[in-house]
Amino acid sequence: MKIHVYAGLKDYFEPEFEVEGEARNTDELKTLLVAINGKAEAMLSSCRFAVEEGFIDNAYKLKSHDTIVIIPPSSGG
Amino acid sequence: MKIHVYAGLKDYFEPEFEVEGEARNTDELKTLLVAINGKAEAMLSSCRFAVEEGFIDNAYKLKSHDTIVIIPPSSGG
Amino acid sequence: MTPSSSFRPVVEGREAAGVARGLSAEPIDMAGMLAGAHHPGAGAVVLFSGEVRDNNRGRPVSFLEYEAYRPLAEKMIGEILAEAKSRWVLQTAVAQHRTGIVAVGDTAVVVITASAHRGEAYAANRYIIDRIKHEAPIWKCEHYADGTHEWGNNCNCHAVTGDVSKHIYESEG
Amino acid sequence: MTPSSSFRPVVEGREAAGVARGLSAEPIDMAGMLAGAHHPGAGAVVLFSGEVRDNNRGRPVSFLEYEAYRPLAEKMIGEILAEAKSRWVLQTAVAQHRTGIVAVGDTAVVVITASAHRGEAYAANRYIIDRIKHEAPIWKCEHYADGTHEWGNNCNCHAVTGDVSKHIYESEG
Repeated sequence: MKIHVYAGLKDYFEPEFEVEGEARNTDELKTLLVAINGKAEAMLSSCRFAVEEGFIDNAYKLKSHDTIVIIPPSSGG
Repeated sequence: MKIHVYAGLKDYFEPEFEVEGEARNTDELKTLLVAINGKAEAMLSSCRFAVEEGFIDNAYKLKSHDTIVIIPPSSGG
Repeated sequence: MTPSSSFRPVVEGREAAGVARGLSAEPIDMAGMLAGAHHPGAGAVVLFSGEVRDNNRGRPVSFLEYEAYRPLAEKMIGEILAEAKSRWVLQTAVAQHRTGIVAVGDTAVVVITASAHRGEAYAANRYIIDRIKHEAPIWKCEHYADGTHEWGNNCNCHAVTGDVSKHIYESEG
Repeated sequence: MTPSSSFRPVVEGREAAGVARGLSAEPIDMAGMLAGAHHPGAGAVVLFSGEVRDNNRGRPVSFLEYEAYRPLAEKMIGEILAEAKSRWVLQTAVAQHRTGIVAVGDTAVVVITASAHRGEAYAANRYIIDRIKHEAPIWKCEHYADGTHEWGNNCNCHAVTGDVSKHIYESEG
């Protein structure tokens, strides 16, 4: 499964990388990512996930060929 | 006493003219002006009065050398 | 000082443009005003442009004509800008209102505000244009496509407030 | 379609400027956008420019860098503009957000709205910028005068709402 991260998440992960291991939904993916870098846990809890141009939630069934985009909070204020 | 009028009041009076007769305050001036052109009465009731750069109210004592500016409601909206 | 020299409406002379003081007999240089509004401490710039519409309540309009009682209009625009600066922390607060003939689609009045954050810049901008439109002695004459003209479409707040000096501002409603 | 070609952030290529679709890797032509916003049926044009401040909570800033997840950011900006047009009668609703390096005093984002009356133009403008800032996947990195940099200063609504998709808009408060 390919992962793309942006902004502050690049302090914890490569911008683009592959995760090995089983992740059926975004909660399980978060667990895999925290296993890679535990310091990202707080930030990951405020992130949304997207596949292509659409947000996904935990009900979305991740597919092995998906590219998952992890989206931190926007620039805000 | 010199009078200057603007905008819609120019449909009833010359832009600049002199009034003869006694007017100690703006209420008395309105009465004089309605005597000149009774059709202006409704519009005059919504106007403010100024001398030079300041608004005046009915408490202001008109002087014979004053130039009174009559100010219809602003462009609004 | 004679009334005929001191009380002429601004439309009568080019020398009366008074750009720096809030009234302009010439087209407003909106891009220039906007370029001048940047400030390193301002994160938000808001510009309002009041433009001439091609109709008034469905009647086709050819152009508008604005007249001002210049000394008082300039004084009041200055006071309104100063009041806005006292209510909000603004790096910029400027306004220009046209006098004379303004074509359909052209700008009759511009207000620019700049502040650290956008809430203040929007609120101050709205405050300034509302007060200028309701209070400054500036009037518009609609010139219609059929050749007639009409002064008016004016502030009518006094019909509700019972006082020609008391206004109702939609933004405070 | 490989991820490496489809998911590159817009900052990486000039071809990705996407001006017509809400993101621009090049300086925003604010005067040009404003000139294009006139409409004979619009009496009110409101422009918002979000500009780079020289400090962030007192720390001197050298410049900002904006990154976007382009396909979703462009789609969301388009949807936000469409939603504004469904809520208010607008002759114009356009927005452009910069990506890449933006200098102090330069424009990071522009929103222009035009409507018959000013109430709608202000409200729609504020709605659009609030939603873009809180919701569109665009991030800023503050580059400080001391050489350090920091991603962040981000929307923190989820700390209050408990939901990363639920935001609090000051303008609705």
